Amino acid sequence: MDSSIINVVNLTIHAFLVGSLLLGLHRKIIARIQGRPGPPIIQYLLHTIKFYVKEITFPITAGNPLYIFVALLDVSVWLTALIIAIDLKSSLLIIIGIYVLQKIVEHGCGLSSGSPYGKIGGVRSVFSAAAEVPLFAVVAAIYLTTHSVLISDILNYQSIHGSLLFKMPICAFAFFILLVSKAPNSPFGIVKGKDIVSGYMTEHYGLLASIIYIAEAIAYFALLWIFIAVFIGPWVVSHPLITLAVMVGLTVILAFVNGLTPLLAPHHSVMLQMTIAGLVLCDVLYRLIMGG
Amino acid sequence: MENIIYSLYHPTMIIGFSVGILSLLAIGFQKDDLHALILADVVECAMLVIIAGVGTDLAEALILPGLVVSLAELLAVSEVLITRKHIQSKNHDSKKFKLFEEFKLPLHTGELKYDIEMEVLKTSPKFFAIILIVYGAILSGFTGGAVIATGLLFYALSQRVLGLNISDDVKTLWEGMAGLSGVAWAFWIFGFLGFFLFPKYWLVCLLMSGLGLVIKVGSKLGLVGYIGEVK
Amino acid sequence: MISSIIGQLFGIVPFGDIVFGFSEFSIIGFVVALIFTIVVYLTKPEKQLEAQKFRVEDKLEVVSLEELKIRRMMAIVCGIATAGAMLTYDLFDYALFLTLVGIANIGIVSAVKKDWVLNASYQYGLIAMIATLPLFGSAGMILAKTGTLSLFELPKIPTSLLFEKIIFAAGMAGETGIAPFYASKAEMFRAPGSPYILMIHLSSLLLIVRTVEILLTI
Amino acid sequence: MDEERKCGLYLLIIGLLCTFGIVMFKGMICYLLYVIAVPCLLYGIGSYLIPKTRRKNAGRLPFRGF
Repeated sequence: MDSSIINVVNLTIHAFLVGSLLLGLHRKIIARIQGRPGPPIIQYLLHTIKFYVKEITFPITAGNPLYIFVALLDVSVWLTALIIAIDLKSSLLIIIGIYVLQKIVEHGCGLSSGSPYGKIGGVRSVFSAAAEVPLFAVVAAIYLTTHSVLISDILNYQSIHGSLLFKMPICAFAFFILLVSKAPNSPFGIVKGKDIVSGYMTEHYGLLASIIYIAEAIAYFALLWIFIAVFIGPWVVSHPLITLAVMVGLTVILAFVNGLTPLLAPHHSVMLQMTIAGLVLCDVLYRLIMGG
Repeated sequence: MENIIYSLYHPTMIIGFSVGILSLLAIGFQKDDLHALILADVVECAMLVIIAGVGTDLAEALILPGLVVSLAELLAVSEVLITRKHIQSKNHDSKKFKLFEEFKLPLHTGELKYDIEMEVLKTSPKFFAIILIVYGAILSGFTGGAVIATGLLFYALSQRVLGLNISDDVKTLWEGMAGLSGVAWAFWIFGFLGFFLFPKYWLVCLLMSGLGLVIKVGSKLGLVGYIGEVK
Repeated sequence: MISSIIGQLFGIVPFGDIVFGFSEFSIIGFVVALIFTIVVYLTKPEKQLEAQKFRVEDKLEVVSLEELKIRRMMAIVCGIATAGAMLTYDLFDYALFLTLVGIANIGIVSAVKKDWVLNASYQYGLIAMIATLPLFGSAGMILAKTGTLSLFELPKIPTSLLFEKIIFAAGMAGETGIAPFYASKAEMFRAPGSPYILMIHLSSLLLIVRTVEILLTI
Repeated sequence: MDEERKCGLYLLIIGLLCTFGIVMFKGMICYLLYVIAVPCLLYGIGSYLIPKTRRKNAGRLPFRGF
């Protein structure tokens, strides 16, 4: 057995616990903004454990085994992200591929159940994918600046030249928009908007919902880590406690953003994200013409 | 030799892209589904032009897959179009229009839709047919034969649209000409051989083969118009 | 140069002209496409509940067997083409795979007997046909400029390919139907039969990522 | 055995095989097997922890008129 696998197991459990607690904190802060006491911070973790022992049945309209497979894929996808980003510090491009697979999961969850609400959620996820994927033009800008998209190289570059946050603020902003889109209750969260019950998760309940919750906790941790590593710098990710502190800070910011903004209509959300992606593209072209 | 290829590269690019952009403009103006499909195919042809601009053996190897892929795409899209039209026609039970329907006479359709009693409908086919046949005879050769056949076809088809039968005299004449076409074929072959065997008499041979070909092609192609008459 | 983008390069499999390469990136893409193809093959299509106008009940829609079979075959073709596009290291080959995926996408929805779905797939087909011009055109121009189409050789040639890259990206956008051309494809996703529809979405998204990789490499 | 547990059994077998593979092999393949094993085990174990369904019409979506 490879000893590195033990690291990965550690990392998975760490990511799951920290991600769950941060999501609980996120919910608590939003409740306080709205003037309610809100649930305790461990609520997300409790939810996950509670749903893990709840019954499920397969809807007779569902298309099996896709119905189960997408839920399991969600976990696989974000575990891959953890390994690629944090353990191997490999290519940022693979992270895009993984984010894209997350969209596939949303789409597949929504459509495989046969429920009308899930279907609308799935179709909306296709919409938002059309707008969120162009946001990854960020990677091109990073490549033009650092001449590599490997996370380890980007960390090296930052330890020499200082953090990228001040060198490419537009790109950092675009990546931050991605974080906002992924966080719960976000203005761009058209996929899980309350107007369509729970969006793509409407028919995934009980055990399957618990598995998706686990994946989302890991996803939240992984995305925050990537943002911190790529834009803030190696001195933050070198020590777990500093990383945790910065993550809590980011969660507070995200919670304020999400708590104070209303849910956008689908086309408004897509238009806004496209506009930001256009800004990033302008930035990339500017860097290209000015010779990086 | 290479210089030619180099000098042709830029014009080829310009032509390819301008054809593409012009057909995109055309698609912008043309809202009909079928026309848009055909114009999109023109864009694909422009794609082949651009690849051909490379001008090496590799370009030739690239054109073939490009062509196959574009044809497959054309087939797929046209199949979708056909299925859609089929579904639409099932849904709406839309009225179908036949060729020249508005000119049909009451004796053909049984109902008097438009009050048409036009002299020109009866006389102009004959006039056009005669002009085409005479012009074809003057042209001679394969082209002339095709022109003659067009005249005959036009006459036969317009007679049928008017709901009239072709008169027996014309039919007999026609059959006679068709019988003659075998002889005309022999004329053409002999004229062609004569070119090589007796180069001195080239003018005679040319006239012979031209005449043979015009009669053969004209009568044979003109027979297409005669198909509907055979009982 | 290459390994700074796609991670470690494990090996190359040359089939004459067609070169397949295995890197961290392409292996993940290949495995994902293959697993999805298998799952799509195993999955029966879901039955959709459709809300109806002026009625209280929902209508249950069932996909018929003959419609299912041809769509499943096209979905598998689409999956195999996507897997191939992940591995290939030849620009023209990649463009061919892209177009093949486009054709398979049209094929997946063409068996649906619904007016609006067919209309959407027709519009998408037109865009895909038009997009072949920039796609193959830019491949041809790159060949004319550098004399090679191999993705291993192209980064070594110090020529600016900015214009060709932009055209290639435009062709890819049309062929996969992302943001600016999105309106043509959106209605296709409402067709019943989730596993096959999922394949359309998966193939285009994976191809976008792969195109980004190629454009950064060359 | 109902369908949920049958799926759970298959996934449990896959998960255990992958775990076995992780112990046996070294290198990249371990990561791949790990990524496959974790969700399979999650569902496989979970499907034996959940209670049997007590619904009357199992699998019917709770929708209007269906």
